[in-house]
Amino acid sequence: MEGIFIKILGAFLTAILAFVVGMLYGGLRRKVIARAQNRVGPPIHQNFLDLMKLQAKRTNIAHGFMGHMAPVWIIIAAMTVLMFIPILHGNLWFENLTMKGDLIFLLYMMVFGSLGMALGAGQSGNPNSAMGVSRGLAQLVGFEIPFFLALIALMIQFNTTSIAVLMDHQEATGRWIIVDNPFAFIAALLASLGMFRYAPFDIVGAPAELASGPRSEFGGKYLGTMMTGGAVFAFIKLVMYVDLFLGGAGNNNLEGLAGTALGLVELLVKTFLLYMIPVFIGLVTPRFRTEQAIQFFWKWPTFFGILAIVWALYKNGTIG
Amino acid sequence: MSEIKSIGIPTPEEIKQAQIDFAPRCTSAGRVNDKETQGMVEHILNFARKHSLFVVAYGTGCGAIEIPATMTSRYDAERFGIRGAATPRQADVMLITGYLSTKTLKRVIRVYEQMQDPKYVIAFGSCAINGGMYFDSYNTINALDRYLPVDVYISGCMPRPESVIKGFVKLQELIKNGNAGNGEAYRSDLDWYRKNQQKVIKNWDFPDNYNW
Amino acid sequence: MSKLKKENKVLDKLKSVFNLSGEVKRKQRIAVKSDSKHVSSILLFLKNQQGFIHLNHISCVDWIEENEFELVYIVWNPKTKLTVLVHTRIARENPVMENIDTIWDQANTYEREFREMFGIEFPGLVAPKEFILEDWDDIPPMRKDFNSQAYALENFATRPGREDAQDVREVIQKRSGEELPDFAKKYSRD
Amino acid sequence: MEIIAIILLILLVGSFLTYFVDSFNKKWTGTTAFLIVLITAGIFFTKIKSGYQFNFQLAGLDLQWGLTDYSYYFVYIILGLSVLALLYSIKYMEGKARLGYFYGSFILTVLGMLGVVISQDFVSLFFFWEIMTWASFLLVIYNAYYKIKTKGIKYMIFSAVGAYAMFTAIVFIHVHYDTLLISEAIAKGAFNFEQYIYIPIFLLLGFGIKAAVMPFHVWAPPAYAKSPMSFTTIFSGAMSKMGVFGIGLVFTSFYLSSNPENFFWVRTILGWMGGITAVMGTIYALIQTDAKKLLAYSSVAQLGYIIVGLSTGTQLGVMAALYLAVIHAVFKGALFMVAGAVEKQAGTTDMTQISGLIRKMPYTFVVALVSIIALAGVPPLGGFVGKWLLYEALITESNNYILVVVVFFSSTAAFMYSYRFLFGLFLGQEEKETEHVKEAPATMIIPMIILAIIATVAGAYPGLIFEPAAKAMQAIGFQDVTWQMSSLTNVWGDTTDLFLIAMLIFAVFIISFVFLTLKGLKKTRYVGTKDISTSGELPKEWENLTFQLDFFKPFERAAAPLYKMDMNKIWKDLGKNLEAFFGFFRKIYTGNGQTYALYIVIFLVVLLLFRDVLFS
Repeated sequence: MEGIFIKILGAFLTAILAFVVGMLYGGLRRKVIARAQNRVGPPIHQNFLDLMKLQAKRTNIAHGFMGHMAPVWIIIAAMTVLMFIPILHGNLWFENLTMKGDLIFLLYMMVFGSLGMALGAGQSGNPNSAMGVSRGLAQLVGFEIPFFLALIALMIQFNTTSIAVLMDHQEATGRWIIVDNPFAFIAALLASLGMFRYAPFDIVGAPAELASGPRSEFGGKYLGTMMTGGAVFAFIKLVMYVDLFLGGAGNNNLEGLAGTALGLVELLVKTFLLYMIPVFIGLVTPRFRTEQAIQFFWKWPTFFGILAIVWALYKNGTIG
Repeated sequence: MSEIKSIGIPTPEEIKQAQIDFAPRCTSAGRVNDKETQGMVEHILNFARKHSLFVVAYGTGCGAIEIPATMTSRYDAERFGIRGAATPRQADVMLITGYLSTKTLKRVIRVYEQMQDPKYVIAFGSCAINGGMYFDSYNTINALDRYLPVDVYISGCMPRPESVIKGFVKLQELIKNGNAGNGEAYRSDLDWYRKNQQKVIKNWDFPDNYNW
Repeated sequence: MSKLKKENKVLDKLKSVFNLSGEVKRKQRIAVKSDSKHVSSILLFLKNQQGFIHLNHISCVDWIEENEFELVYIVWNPKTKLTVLVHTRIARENPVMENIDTIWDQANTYEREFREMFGIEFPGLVAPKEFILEDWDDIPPMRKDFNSQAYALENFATRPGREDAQDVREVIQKRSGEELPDFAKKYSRD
Repeated sequence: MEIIAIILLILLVGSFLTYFVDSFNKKWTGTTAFLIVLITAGIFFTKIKSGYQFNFQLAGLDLQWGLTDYSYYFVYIILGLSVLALLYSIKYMEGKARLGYFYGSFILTVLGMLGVVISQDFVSLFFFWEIMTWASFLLVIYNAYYKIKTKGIKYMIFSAVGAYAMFTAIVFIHVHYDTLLISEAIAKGAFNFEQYIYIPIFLLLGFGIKAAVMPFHVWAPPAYAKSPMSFTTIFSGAMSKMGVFGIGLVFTSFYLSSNPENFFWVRTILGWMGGITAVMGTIYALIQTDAKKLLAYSSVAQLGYIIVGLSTGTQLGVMAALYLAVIHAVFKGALFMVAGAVEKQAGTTDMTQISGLIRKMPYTFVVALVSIIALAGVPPLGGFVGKWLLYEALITESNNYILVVVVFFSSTAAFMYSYRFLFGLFLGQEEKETEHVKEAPATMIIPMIILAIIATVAGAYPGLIFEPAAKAMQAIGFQDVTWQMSSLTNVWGDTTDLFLIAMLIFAVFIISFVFLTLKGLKKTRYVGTKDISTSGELPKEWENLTFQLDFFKPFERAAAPLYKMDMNKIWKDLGKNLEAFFGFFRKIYTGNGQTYALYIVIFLVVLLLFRDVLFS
């Protein structure tokens, strides 16, 4: 009974943490971009204000049932994936359902939200939305390939498909996977650029040409809920990468609250540094067309992905 | 050939009639959160609204060129939480950046009605205030607030980015006091607005039910 | 006049074929005046025989005193760099002019504009009725007998505070002390 | 009389009975057919258990009919789907011509499929296989009754080639092993690739053509799209599984040996053929504008997954194949029914013609949504389980890392056509042309909903399908097949708890849905699809706001090299070349007696010259 209580409370804590950190990172990104452009920029908590304002809109519009449901899919996907990703390694509160789902499941669950939102956007009847969805899905096929290659490389190198076991391995050996298989990290990192949909891969919701694409008919509470889901998703992706390649967080010997706090700080530092990579790349790059984006993903990231598999097989002793 | 009408300086009667026509339509009585009545929650929400203004810039006239300057590095409107929105559904503030031809007015009305409450309108320049140099043009409306409730006017021809930001700050002040956002007033006074709009837009083909 | 040899040659050629008056305005510029009936023939002749393959512009002027519209077709020969202006006048009442968008496609745009702004009909012009204006139900606004200010005052109520809005002509007159010309007086507010 | 013979007799008599009922009263044809198959299914599932056998002699041949767990597994698909499809047909086929012809052939097809799975000897297998093929051919040309030459020709040619291949194999088995019983042939190692390699190759060819494996898939998309939708449900859902059934049988001796080195090259080639089938089917599905064609190409792709699963030969892989066989029958059956319902109600399934049916056909849309999520393999519905098993089999057990990427590419690209199907028919602008459309009748909705419920339940409790599948696997040579009710485990011990996932998704769904609905409930308005932000412009009646044509043009441009390979063209070229080739041989027969005399002389000379080589 107590275990269930801790689980539920832990789930809430995780959700709140993901929400707050995700929103703050979003604000931070805006701030960083502003500073890079020699501006003052909005305050870091700007995204909270935006969200509050959107939720406080007095009237709302929905184009039917799927339109109404669109943010629900995103929240479902975000919360489900969050529950299956280890936030802190071996921490009672932030463990959630880590051992109950593996990487293949996470891979599929992560597209759940996009697909649901695509359906909602489709019902609005706005041609811009449909166009954005068409581009988004095409781009998805682009970046999923190198990402999947990187994941396979990890799976066959460490003989597991579970993200928690990968973390255990990193703690046991004291070596991050980025050292063990650097090519997988490169492939996954390049894929993550597409996943974050920042420039140069932001054609899906390009405001100037598609009127923000799939989101163009959503306002008020719908847009606000989508923003929440998006923020949680940003956090999820970062934590996933940290868990997979950067050793995860919370591998300290401290007991109790101090250990958790130290782990969280470690997590924040790692995710922040990782987050800055797509942000800075987005800062200095223009925009790819969809086919260019796909072809990019099928070129270098896929090459690195295959290299990662070869490396994994070599390390594994299967070849060489 | 139609008769050439003689027109001169308006008579005092005409001015009186015009003053009746231009009586402020959107008073604080129509608003939902006045400063006196607003509670704690509404106060906090107003704080959020004030600092998060998503702008749909309806780039009419010459003011459209001031918007990029306002938004980008030099004047950086984003530090006030002002940010461009791609569609009216996501937007809070509509900017009318200059003269409005009757053809554009129709679209502007539609955009305004597609925005979600609370929604604000900022009008730029003398053209939007009283017609400006287009006061005698056959296709440019003279006073925007006969057709849409306007929250803030920014005078000038055109207002420079500093003035634009001043206008935004004024709007923030109004929002904080609960004096901005006339969507409800527009709805309650719809007959009067519709009458004026239909006088200008001859071929009225909007849907019967009010879409907002 | 040896300098304007090219120009005169074209003008002579035109005069020999058509019944028109014209002159060489200056270097590379020839102006001819013709009856409205012959304009399309002249243009076709210029295009096919003389190499004036480009239609620069068509303009329309409302000569209200003479109760006529003047249309000017400006065509250009890219080889000889000559420009020919074909002037023609049509009656102001029920103005009809021949459609030339079969000769140059871009004439279509100008003709739509004239139809809308001056009320000149071009039989056989295939284009949507509305071009720049929307739902216009008054007399065409570019005609000089259309009083824009009166229309504006009637349709778009003037905000109080614009009482000082003055006629530019009167202000100029007052400042300079010059007498207004007759044609301007006709449209003066008094 | 044996019960199995009675069942087949009921179907045979029922087939003719339906045909005659149609001549008396057209209204009762569909119902009669439905009742006949329902009764058959009832008798079958109550009276016949797995392990049943019936031996008899006919014309001096030892024939054996019976059911192993493996064939029983396929009976579930055949009879279950047939009953639902016939219930659906009653209203779907209403008002169409030649109903007796349709239902008669339909029941005959069911008879053929049932016969194929109960046959335990090659003679009856071939016999029933032909009944199934020809009866289904009659249905393929149903819509093109007067244009048989052009429409059904591809299906006929490929089926004939498959049948010849199979017949050759059967003859060789009889020659080399002196048996006609399948179990004996397996026991004697007739399907082994070591000895007489052409026997299994010919058999695989025969079965592979029915399963629409890569180079032989060209018949499938037009045949699926052209036949009436209620039959395509069976055609794609059950009949293509007969090919899978056969391939499983051929591989049985490999499964029995449980040595991964066995048949390595054959399996690799077959696996790659399956993988390429999946990719080609998928990328051609996503450029279709007709929903039926889209589903047809998608069927080809899905069968590719099943072939990949079978060819791995590992426990998870074969489990994936068997699971996918059922779940594909379920969701693709439902989707073809959806397409049929749309075709019946709106008159067409061309996605450039219709859109925005969601408000008019809500139940159909829900079924389509559930089935599409299952097809895309997104949790928590049944399709995900199949995908999971397949990937884990390829990664953890068969170590085929490149093939898994190919399969993954195909299944990611499947998101695109899944979305396209839903968007094209149900979402998007509500145009005036579709205003008259109404929801389909209840007897069409009910079978769809049943299938959708199966797809949903299979997501949380895949064990319901694993149980018979595990038994079936044991029947074809696997030992100790493990499975759990609602969780998946691979050989490395990593689990995915599906029940937990389903519950979590359900809980989050309820919470967020209630929050989103209740918040500002009164101030939330539902508007039509014309009320969209089009830069302030009021959309006119005649304005086209539907984005349907060239939907995935960017992807097409990016993947242009893939589209250059067109199997249809290759076959056509082959046909032309063959014609030219045989044309050359025809020239030998000049009709001149002297030429023939010369030939004889040349022949004799050759014999003389090479006699040492030839007769030594």
